[in-house]
Amino acid sequence: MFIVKSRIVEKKEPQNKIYLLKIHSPEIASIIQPGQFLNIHVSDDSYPLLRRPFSVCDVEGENIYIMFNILGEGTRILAKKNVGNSLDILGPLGVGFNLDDDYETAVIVAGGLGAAPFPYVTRLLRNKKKILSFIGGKTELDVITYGMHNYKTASDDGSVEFKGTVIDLLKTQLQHLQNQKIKIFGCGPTAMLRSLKQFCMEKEFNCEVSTECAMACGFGICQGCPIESTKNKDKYLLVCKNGPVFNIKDVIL
Amino acid sequence: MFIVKSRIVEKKEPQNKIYLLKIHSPEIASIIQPGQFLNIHVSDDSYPLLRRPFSVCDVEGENIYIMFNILGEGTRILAKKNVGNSLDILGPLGVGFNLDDDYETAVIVAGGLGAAPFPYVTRLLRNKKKILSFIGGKTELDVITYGMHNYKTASDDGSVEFKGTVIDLLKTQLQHLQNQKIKIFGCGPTAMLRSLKQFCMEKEFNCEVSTECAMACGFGICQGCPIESTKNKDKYLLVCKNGPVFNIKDVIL
Amino acid sequence: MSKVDLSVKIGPLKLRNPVMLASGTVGYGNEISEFCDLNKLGGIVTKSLSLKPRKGNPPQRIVETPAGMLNAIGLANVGVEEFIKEKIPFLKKYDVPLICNIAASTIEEYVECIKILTNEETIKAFEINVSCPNVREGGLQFGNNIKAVGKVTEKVRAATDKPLIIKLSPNVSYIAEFAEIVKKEGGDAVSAINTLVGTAFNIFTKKPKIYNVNAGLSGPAIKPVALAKVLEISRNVHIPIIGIGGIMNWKDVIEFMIAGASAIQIGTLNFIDPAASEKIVKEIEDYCIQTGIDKISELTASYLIDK
Amino acid sequence: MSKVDLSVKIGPLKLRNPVMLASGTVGYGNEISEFCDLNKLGGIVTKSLSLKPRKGNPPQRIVETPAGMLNAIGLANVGVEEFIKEKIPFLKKYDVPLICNIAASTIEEYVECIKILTNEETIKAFEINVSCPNVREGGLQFGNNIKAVGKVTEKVRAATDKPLIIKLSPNVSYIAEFAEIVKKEGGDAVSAINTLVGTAFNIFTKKPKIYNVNAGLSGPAIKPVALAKVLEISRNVHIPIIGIGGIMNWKDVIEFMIAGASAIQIGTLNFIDPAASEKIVKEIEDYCIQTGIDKISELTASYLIDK
Ligand SMILES: Cc1cc2nc3c(=O)[nH]c(=O)nc-3n(C[C@H](O)[C@H](O)[C@H](O)COP(=O)(O)OP(=O)(O)OC[C@H]3O[C@@H](n4cnc5c(N)ncnc54)[C@H](O)[C@@H]3O)c2cc1C
Ligand SMILES: Cc1cc2nc3c(=O)[nH]c(=O)nc-3n(C[C@H](O)[C@H](O)[C@H](O)COP(=O)(O)OP(=O)(O)OC[C@H]3O[C@@H](n4cnc5c(N)ncnc54)[C@H](O)[C@@H]3O)c2cc1C
Ligand SMILES: Cc1cc2nc3c(=O)[nH]c(=O)nc-3n(C[C@H](O)[C@H](O)[C@H](O)COP(=O)(O)O)c2cc1C
Ligand SMILES: Cc1cc2nc3c(=O)[nH]c(=O)nc-3n(C[C@H](O)[C@H](O)[C@H](O)COP(=O)(O)O)c2cc1C
Ligand code: FES
Ligand code: FES
Repeated sequence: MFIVKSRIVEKKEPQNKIYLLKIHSPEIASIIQPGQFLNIHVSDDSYPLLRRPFSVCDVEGENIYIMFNILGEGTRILAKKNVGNSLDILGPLGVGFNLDDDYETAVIVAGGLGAAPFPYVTRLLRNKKKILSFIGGKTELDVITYGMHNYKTASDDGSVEFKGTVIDLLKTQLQHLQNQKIKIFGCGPTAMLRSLKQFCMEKEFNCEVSTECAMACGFGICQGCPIESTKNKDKYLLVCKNGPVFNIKDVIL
Repeated sequence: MFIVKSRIVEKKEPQNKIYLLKIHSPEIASIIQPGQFLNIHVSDDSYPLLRRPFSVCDVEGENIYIMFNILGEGTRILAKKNVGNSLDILGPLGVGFNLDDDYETAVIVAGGLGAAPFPYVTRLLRNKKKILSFIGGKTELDVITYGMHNYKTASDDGSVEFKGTVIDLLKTQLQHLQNQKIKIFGCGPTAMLRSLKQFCMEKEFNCEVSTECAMACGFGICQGCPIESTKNKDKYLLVCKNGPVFNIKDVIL
Repeated sequence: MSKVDLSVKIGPLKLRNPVMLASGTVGYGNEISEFCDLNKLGGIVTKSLSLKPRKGNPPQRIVETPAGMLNAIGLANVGVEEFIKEKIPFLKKYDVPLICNIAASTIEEYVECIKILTNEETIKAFEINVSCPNVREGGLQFGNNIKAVGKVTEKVRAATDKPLIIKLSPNVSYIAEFAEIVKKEGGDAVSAINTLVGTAFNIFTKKPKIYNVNAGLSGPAIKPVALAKVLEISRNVHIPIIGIGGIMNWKDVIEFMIAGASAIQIGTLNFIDPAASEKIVKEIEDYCIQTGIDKISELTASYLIDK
Repeated sequence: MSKVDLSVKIGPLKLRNPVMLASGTVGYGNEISEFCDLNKLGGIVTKSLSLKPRKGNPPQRIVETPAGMLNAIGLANVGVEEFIKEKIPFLKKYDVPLICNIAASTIEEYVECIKILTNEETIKAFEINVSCPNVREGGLQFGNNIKAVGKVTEKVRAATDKPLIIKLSPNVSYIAEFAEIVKKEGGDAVSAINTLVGTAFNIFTKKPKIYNVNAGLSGPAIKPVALAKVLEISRNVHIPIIGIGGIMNWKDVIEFMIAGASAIQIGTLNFIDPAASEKIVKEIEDYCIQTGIDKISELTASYLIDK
């Protein structure tokens, strides 16, 4: 874990209202794992007060990427940053995806901004495993394909290939999935993760998901980010420290 | 009084650590009087919360100028603004200098950033009256001559013409001043205004000064900016509304 | 015609909408009328008036704090006589409910003020400031003392038939107890909250930044506290509440109403954007349209709390 | 060697400097030790411990507010037994005074916790949390009830010889009365303040943003209130005060000391900059050098107030 001032070296809008910042941060780039996150102080002054958590989106040499859309004041300020500005970053944080299990095909399931961690996952797996990606969103605009590989898309309004949720789309491929040794990697809104869980439990698929929770510190000192564990009812897990990536069996969503 | 979003059209540092912003604000430029001020919301968000008051430094066509140095968070943010940025300005506020009395020579007395209102005063008087300016500061760096005419300078450390306070300098010119019909216009730190007052009362000079006070609103609704009146002991005057320019006789400094 | 009914009732007082301007943050309405159309507002509350004019505290009276400000004005005001002579004529020109806020050092002074003012037709209600933390002889002991607040309410109630609002201090252990006694003694509503007691020091001179030492904290910093106080009253006492504290935009207005407020007052925001209140009236109407609310008064205490 | 004597005394407890880390904002020291050298600090206060482990409240536990944050963790903690077994061994490695913060629902539980912990050599003092607003059965009634605070102090005092600090609630009318009873019952010092009670609502769902509804407000927003509480105690009661509330930098530390604090605790800032406290120790030393202060303890209650 470091606290570093890192310079933005590139800024892109890969699609409408989605921002991508490339940040020169050698210390973090050299050790961060896919699914881990950064806690970023978005302004130069003390407003807003708390850091904002963002998944590492990708890593390229000494640079890390984050991807976000504008939700509130913090992301609004972040979206105004330009190449040359510095960001105060705390990271890498949390536990990321375990990419090294015994499986043949990585099945990536992303809903909306849940796509954020997968360009990095894709980069690391591309030459090692087969990849099948399923990407969903409310409309075409919310389907984020940046950095994804071999993907199918779904939207609630049917403006892309498939009309329905990304989990509905996934289900249409069930037969295909059951034919190989797969591991599912999911990230997206809680409702999506819930139905992903149901699907995985039924079909007994191995699945890891990246979860979210309001956070104050991001590294385990505030107890602000509990998530209910399936194994131990007496104690919450912490999203920031025990997660944000969990085996979908281990948490109640 | 207006609340306007006005664009910065020029930014200068006429001398070390002194900032000058030229702001396109036709509504305000057309009516603002010398010695009046603006209350500026320096940031795009709600931090800092309150507006910051600045004297109008000069007016040129549809543009107004402000001059400032970095004191705290508000002026730090302001100093980072660039050409093209907009400022949220409330003004014109308060009562300015009365330049139209019966006098031959305008004697301007400025201490440090107290120089701010005088480029405008100088511009308006230049073709109408004789001007004698006295400018003081702690060191050479604090003696601000921008936009001034026919001036003598003083600094505490003797790094300019005269070593001593600007009031000491003024006193050396006493004989000269007493030979003509003068009106004194002063602005600067309270200590300077106090000794200016003593000087003016003794010599019976007509004098107007621009005063300062911590302000919340700047236009008379918060009662945050009292200044003791010599005429009515039962009631404070308000710096923002009855001032900031007062006849030096009328206020206790 | 507007599709949404924005009108609200605070006991017997009917307002065209829930947005009022708070005492001490609009003087007597004159200056702010240059920025916003008073006729569009729900009401306007005067600076606290006392029987005699008050000079107020010496400077410094104001200091900014993180997301807030401290003030210790010391109740500078023109006094009830001059208010009637000099200020009412201006306010008469407007069709906006005028609420007179009264501050005093003794119960007798409260009653006397009310007696002088109660026949002024322009005045539509009284708000009793029992909670100003900046007056040494008065304010504090009233605001923090439940018996005193009961007594003031009782006596003032006897002196006027106009709607009576008691403005409560947040600097107490259980604000609902104060609302309860106000209700019992015949008050029509409570305003919550006045400022929190705070202070600040200059670390080089070691002197307090504010002449009065203690001052009142207002602004967005205090909004969560104000909301909790409104909720506490709302859950425990059946009395109309006027929510005050840190309102900066229309969302904050809605939040206060959900927490239990029948109407709200805008304070510190007037200093920063004196045109804001008029805009906010429009924006809360938009919210109602957007969320299908016909009568904004339905929002009051509409919180959904599981337990 | 340092030219300035930064050491301070809080009753019998001697600290190498006045900068401590506040309860609930550093867990049990482990994670934060990666960012700052604990051995450079004046002290570290544990998360509130209870007799049995506590699961704490369901999410959402945290929400940001203007210049502050609300939390309702619900005193999630490992309990005293596990603390001794799992956490003390880590903390033993450091040469920093360890202060154990205790929260309980009954006076008996406080006493039992203390009895279990008091023989642990690593523990240098106890801080009794009587003021946590997030536990329904406990906290509130203690913190706002002067007799209960007196009773807790008396009983806990009897159970330990170690320095005893009572952490006071700010949600009361007169905090000095609470400091007074603490002193009377043998407490060595008071900590002021814990969080202010606040809340927040989602205006679209109408639900409270925080599961527990009420939550504790911390951060720079509350600094002026905390300073006023410290000053109130300092002017009225002769007892060492640990100042807490919204400290964001070295200037705030000095301001609290001027207002009456013998030492301070850093809370919310740890979440934003977990390395800050170590830097602050250096910066307050610079301030002392710059202003010619030999012993930082001279700053305590050095306010210059005219009246
Ligand atoms: C581990 C982790 C990884 C994340 N990775 C990404 C990422 O890669 N890209 C991205 O765009 N976002 C990501 N997020 C979410 C991101 O942190 C929030 O969008 C951001 O904090 C919002 O800040 P704001 O100031 O713009 O909005 P705020 O003003 O704080 O909030 C705006 C709205 O968003 C809601 N909100 C705030 N924080 C969260 C949250 N953590 N989860 C859900 N809703 C929230 C608020 O309730 C509010 O309604 C991640 C969150 C976590 C916990
Ligand atoms: C009518 C009027 C006209 C002014 N004109 C100018 C001008 O033309 N140019 C200029 O540079 N400044 C001017 N000032 C002062 C200017 O408003 C302050 O410097 C500014 O508000 C500081 O803001 P800040 O956020 O940078 O500092 P803050 O963080 O607010 O304060 C930094 C330090 O400055 C002190 N300070 C803050 N406000 C004032 C004040 N009003 N008077 C004295 N000390 C203060 C604070 O106590 C603190 O020590 C004027 C003030 C008034 C009242
Ligand atoms: C400068 C100032 C002066 C005030 N004067 C009074 C007053 O005279 N009487 C009163 O009842 N409240 C007074 N208040 C309190 C406000 O009416 C309001 O209760 C408080 O500021 C909280 O609201 P806000 O956060 O929106 O400002 C004053 C507040 C400020 C900031
Ligand atoms: C997330 C969080 C958890 C806290 N938990 C505790 C606690 O367990 N016990 C306690 O006495 N105080 C607790 N506090 C209060 C702090 O110790 C401190 O008194 C308060 O936050 C004010 O200081 P600050 O503004 O610097 O944060 C907690 C504060 C926060 C923000
Ligand atoms: S965010 Fe602080 S413990 Fe997880
Ligand atoms: S600054 Fe508000 S009345 Fe002068």
